[in-house]
Amino acid sequence: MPAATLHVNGLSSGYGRTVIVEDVSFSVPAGQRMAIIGRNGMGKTTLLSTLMGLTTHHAGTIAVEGAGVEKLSASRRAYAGLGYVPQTRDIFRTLTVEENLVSGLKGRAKTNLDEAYHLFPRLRERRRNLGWQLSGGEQQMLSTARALLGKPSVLLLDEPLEGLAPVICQELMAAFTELAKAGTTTILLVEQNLKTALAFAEEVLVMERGRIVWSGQSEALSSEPHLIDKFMGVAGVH
Amino acid sequence: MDTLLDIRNLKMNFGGLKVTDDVSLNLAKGSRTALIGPNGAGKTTLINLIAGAYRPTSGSISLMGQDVTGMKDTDRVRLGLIRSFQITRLFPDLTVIDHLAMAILQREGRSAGMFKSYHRMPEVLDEAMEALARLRLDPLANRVVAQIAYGQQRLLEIAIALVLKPKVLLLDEPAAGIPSSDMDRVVAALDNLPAELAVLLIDHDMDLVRRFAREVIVLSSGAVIFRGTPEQLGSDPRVRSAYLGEDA
Amino acid sequence: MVLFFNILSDAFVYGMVLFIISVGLSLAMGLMKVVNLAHGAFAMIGGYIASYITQDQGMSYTLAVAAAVVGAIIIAVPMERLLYRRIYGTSELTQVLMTIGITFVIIGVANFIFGPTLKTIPLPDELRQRVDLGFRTMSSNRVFIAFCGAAVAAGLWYVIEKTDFGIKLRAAVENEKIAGSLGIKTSVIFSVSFALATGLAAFGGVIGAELLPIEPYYALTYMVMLLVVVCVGGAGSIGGALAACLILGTVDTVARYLLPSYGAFFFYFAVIIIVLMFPNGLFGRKLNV
Amino acid sequence: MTALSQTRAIPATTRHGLRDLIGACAILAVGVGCFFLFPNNLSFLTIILSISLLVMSLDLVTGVSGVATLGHAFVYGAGAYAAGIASVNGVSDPLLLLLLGSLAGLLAGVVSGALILKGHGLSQLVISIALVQLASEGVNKASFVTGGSDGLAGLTIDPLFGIFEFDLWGRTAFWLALAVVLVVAVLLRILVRSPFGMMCRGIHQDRVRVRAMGASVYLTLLKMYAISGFVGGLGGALQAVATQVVGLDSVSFTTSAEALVMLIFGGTGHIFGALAGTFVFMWFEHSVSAASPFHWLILVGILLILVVLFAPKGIYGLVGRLFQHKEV
Amino acid sequence: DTIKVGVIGPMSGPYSLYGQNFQWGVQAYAQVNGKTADGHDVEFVFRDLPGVDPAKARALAQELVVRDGVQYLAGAYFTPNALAIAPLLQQGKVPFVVLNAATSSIVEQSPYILRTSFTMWQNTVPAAKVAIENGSKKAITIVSDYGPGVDAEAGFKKTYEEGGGELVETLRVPLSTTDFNPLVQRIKQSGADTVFAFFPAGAPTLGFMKSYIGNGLKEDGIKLISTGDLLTEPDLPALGDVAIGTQSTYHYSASHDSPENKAFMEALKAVGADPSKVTMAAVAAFDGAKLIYEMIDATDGEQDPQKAVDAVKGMSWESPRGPVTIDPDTRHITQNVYLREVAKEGDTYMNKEIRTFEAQPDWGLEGK
Ligand SMILES: Nc1ncnc2c1ncn2[C@@H]1O[C@H](COP(=O)(O)OP(=O)(O)OP(=O)(O)O)[C@@H](O)[C@H]1O
Ligand SMILES: Nc1ncnc2c1ncn2[C@@H]1O[C@H](COP(=O)(O)OP(=O)(O)OP(=O)(O)O)[C@@H](O)[C@H]1O
Ligand SMILES: [Mg+2]
Ligand SMILES: [Mg+2]
Repeated sequence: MPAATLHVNGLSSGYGRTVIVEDVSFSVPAGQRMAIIGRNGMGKTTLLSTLMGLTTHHAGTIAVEGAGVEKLSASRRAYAGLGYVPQTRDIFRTLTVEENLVSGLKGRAKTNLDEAYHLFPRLRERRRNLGWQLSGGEQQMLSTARALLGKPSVLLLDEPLEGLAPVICQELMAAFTELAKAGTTTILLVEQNLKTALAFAEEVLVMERGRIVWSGQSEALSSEPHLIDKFMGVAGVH
Repeated sequence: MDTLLDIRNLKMNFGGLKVTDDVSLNLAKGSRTALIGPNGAGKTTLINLIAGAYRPTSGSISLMGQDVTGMKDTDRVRLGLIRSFQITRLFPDLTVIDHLAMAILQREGRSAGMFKSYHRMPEVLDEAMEALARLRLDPLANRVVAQIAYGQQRLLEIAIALVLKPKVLLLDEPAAGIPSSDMDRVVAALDNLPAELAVLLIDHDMDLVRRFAREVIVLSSGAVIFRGTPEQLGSDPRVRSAYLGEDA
Repeated sequence: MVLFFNILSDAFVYGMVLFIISVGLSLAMGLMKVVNLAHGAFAMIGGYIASYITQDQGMSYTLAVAAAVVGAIIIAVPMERLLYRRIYGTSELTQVLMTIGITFVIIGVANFIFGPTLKTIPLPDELRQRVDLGFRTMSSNRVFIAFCGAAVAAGLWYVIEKTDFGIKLRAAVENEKIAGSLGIKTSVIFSVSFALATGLAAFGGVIGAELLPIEPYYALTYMVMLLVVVCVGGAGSIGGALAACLILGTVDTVARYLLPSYGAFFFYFAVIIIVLMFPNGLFGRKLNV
Repeated sequence: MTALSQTRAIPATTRHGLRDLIGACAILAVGVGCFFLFPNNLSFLTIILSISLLVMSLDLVTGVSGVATLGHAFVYGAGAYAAGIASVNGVSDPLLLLLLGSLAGLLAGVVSGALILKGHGLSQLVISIALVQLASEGVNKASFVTGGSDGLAGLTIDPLFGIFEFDLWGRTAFWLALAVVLVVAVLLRILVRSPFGMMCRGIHQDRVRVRAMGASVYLTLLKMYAISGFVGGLGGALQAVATQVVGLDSVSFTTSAEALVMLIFGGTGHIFGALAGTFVFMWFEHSVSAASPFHWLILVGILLILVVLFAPKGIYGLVGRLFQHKEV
Repeated sequence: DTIKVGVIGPMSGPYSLYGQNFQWGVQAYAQVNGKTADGHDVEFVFRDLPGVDPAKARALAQELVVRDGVQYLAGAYFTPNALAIAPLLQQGKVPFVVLNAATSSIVEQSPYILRTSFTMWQNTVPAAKVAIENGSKKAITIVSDYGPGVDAEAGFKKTYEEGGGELVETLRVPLSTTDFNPLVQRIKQSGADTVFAFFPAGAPTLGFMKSYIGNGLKEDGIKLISTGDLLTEPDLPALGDVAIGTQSTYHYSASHDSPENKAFMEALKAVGADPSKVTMAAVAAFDGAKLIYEMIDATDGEQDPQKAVDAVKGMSWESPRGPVTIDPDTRHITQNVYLREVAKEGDTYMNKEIRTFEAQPDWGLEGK
């Protein structure tokens, strides 16, 4: 499946009756890289997991390549092309590394596991270990690798760099950029490190209290320190 | 006694994997040391060994001159050896302030009290609120932890460690998941630590490491491959290739 | 010596019966993370169906076994959809409450339909022969039971450990949402595994009816036994369940031979000692740090 | 800073205090109400009250501290038999018997806790089952002191304070039981909120975190087990005093399992839930089994299923939810 | 006026068959003799007590006496429940007719207790006599490890040893036992020529019979003698042909050949009883109801327990089980005990009476 477009319109969602994400609309063209930034607790994670179908959907539409998915179950959305790397990693703790990877294959042959091992050689070394035995960074790699094995056409990444060594971060961001440029996936990235986020993304959404308060080109944001100051509460990017 | 924590020739393996390979290090009073290294290098394991969650296969650990190699983890905590967790470990159904009150009461040896709730102990409440305020978590004081965002949980994890009044503090990636915008809270909290405290900090955020540490130790495949000041770090080729990458 | 083998072979068969009935529960508890106290009730349903088919309808034993398994599954699947689905991933305590409730209802209904007396399932002639084992003769039924136990163990081990189905099941149980986000159809997986566990229970209920007779309170009478065996073996581990059944079956049998009136003491002492030595079960899946 | 903590914390305290007060009043009101509405069911009500002590005691270890147990009748039986045996051997003061029973329960709590806490998760469950089975076999065997399977019947109990007789109408037993339950419930509420109780709740949720704060999980829980044993033993002794019989069923797996069912039914971790669960469940069982002696089991089963479907946090959770709606 | 009678028995649970039998027996009596005794309406109030639960037994009895105002109590399937009720009778001024609980000592607990069922001793002593007469020299007993089992063991031991036999071993097994193979192995090893067995009706009896047959004890010449509890009529179909020829001693068989029993069976059918599920509990309830009617008659509906009990002491009549008498000293029923053999007639299995031990008292109290 090649990269797909993502259209979100009037989306509201939350946990049970509590509404967290309110009236969010945006769209990402196929193969685009978009970053979502915002302070702690502003609803970034909630937005991504709503797209994946893991929270309570209150209103609005989500369309992948034009097809509405907001009524579908998470597994149907996965087959519609969405892939998700959760912030808390959520690898299967009681499964081995290899079993974790197999669980993400979406029916593809097991020979494809090599893709994952190629990206993260560390995982190959640890493939017989149980999930809970992995180091923090290894768990993060596993979570990303597992999502990539499903060949998503829209990839939702929630702070995929947390806990990774700088050298791996660079490699991984390069790999993501590559995937998008090759037209394989559209990427939506939540990232805490502004520098990284702005360097990676073409477009940026800023979230505050569940709403999108700014959106535009990432250059526009980098070149306007007062905007960053306003939304993120720090002066400038160095 | 200037050396608070002294580790000699520590070794440990999981099955065939050497996770800790003859590591020696010491932390003196007031030291600010960063422990960095590639993923899976054995940093968290080292903290687990120091804190007493795992037993080393050989080597010794002493705390303030006392050999603690075989000592129970809880006793080490009582001696003032406190750690935080890389992957947060909190009580999902308790409130934010409950966590701090519990830590304070435990520190003071009052956690066995069976009658008076901490809500009726103004000194405990004040200290807890103050600790929260330092990390700007005070608006969340009465929220249940399961309902606060992940980044906020990370801050709480730090707050608990601080309130236990450590003498030696082991922080495992305290700043992961905290946005650049909020990093100042963490940095401020770390800056405000009592000067005589010895801190060992693991983090992959090199900005934080450079701002915080006076000494850096790099671990790779369980062994120490570098020890020096943050300034020397970028010029070491091994560290560059194993950890930092080229544009660091 | 002959006596020794006599007792050992009795113990072995007894262990195998326990195994066939309890392995489904081990699956449910270890893999699906459901403390299904109603497991014995499904074994009982199987027994009643088989008894009805053979006693009241006069049909063959083979047919009865098949009908019992299919019948139990037909009853179980809607229950899974309507009731069990609501308790996946909730606390064990909630599961205990729900499954005890289900057990009560099944017992009440069975009592209502079949009355409170014992039911038997007449064996076909082939299973009533005596087989010469060299040191003793044994009824062919018992040999058959031992054989079934071995077959079930091997088949299940393959499905759970070697197929993708097993991986998906374990993934779905550990984190249903995330498994869903990876494209795993959790609801199908759950239904199939639940049907499998129930089918095994029914199968065990029928072929073990000689040792654990079918009566309405079957489900409660053997609940403790089933729980104990599963936990001692380590929930979710087929090897563990097999080992636990054989060990505890032997302890129970030998103790009952040597010191009949203190039999239960030995059994439960053995249980406590084994559990203290292997807190995760004999071959339990190690779950957490 | 002081002002800040006070504005936030004081409502919480008063809220708890208020809940305790409401709870205590509710217990008293229900108790007194039952006395006048069902003056002829007093002996049944007394059994409910004594079982509710068992269920509250179970709540301490299971609901609050997260120790799975299906053998808690061990402490209940210890209390009942201690009181029963003492009474057969000439002790006939009711309050003394209650004290003896409680102490026996405490001892049983420490013994079973010491073993059960060695396991975790399912293995705890199994140890607890094995223990209660062993105890029950033991009591059966020791028939020279325990009466074996026939139990101890016809215990003689002196009048309470030398004035109030334990008569056929069971008024004395009822008031005694109500008073005991009231006091215990309030004390346990306080206990659960105390630093010690909070530590136990913490252990329930993440014991690694608790250890990292420097607290010993085993010792803390053992202490809780002792308290729980005391309360459970008190329940057993109360039943012995009130009914003047002690039977093997008081140390059975069945009683343990029923207690657990009633606890979950009521809602775990809040003490009042345990009380409400015992009361509603036993009352329901009693009424339907009188109305339909042959098929009540089905109705009870359906009730349990409905609770899980519509009130997954038990009766107490359901009531709590209703209150919250009003507050909003 | 209406005189209420409280009946406590296992209406639900594993023993519900017997609670049902209580109900059938009582209703059959009312069917035959009308719903009034001496002009007083008699109303039976049933209460469910599924298992051994003395505290609840007491609470139920208390509630029946205090709230429902019953003048008579009846029932009690299990001994501990009966023992728990006994202390209430004096204060409540109610006679209590035990319809099953079979431990001898129950009647000693209160002067207001009468019993129309049986005791373990009563049925076991004839079994031991049969064994001796059949030429048994060495015997072994196997019983469930609870009150009645212990009684049965004692009764057999005493009579068998007095008769010159040698009791080589006594086995007591937990009530929960269902797999009897190791025990049967042990019986085989013991060198006994006869085994006496007692278990409460249900899973253990079936398990024991299967193992007894399956391990070839019968072929090895080890004879089985038991009380009728092992071979209650409702369980016979489950045992099937293997049980044919097995002997037991008991005070009642549904197939007892007498006009009284025929009438009794008819009355049972009329109240909707299933004839294949009739047991000794039904006849005990039938006779118990008779005693209660007599007592109401004697007291003219007044609550005078002493007068009521005195009125039926020594009473004799022809019960469906045969001639019976209420022993004036023990207030227990003296009755015939029959040696029976399992037989099949047409499709139905039955216990065929082949010998009668007449007017057996409760040997348990007799021996004291
Ligand atoms: N399970 C939950 N139930 C109720 N509220 C929740 C739950 N999880 C999160 N919240 C609330 O939803 C809001 C948004 O949380 P979310 O996790 O989406 O934030 P975020 O922007 O991803 O933050 P972070 O940067 O810390 O990851 C927060 O205020 C949080 O308290
Ligand atoms: N209990 C265990 N059993 C087996 N292997 C383990 C266990 N715990 C850790 N490991 C392995 O030991 C190695 C070191 O792990 P550790 O958690 O110490 O790494 P780390 O340096 O903290 O890495 P990260 O930066 O990713 O957190 C990893 O490869 C991990 O998979
Ligand atoms: Mg987030
Ligand atoms: Mg780490």
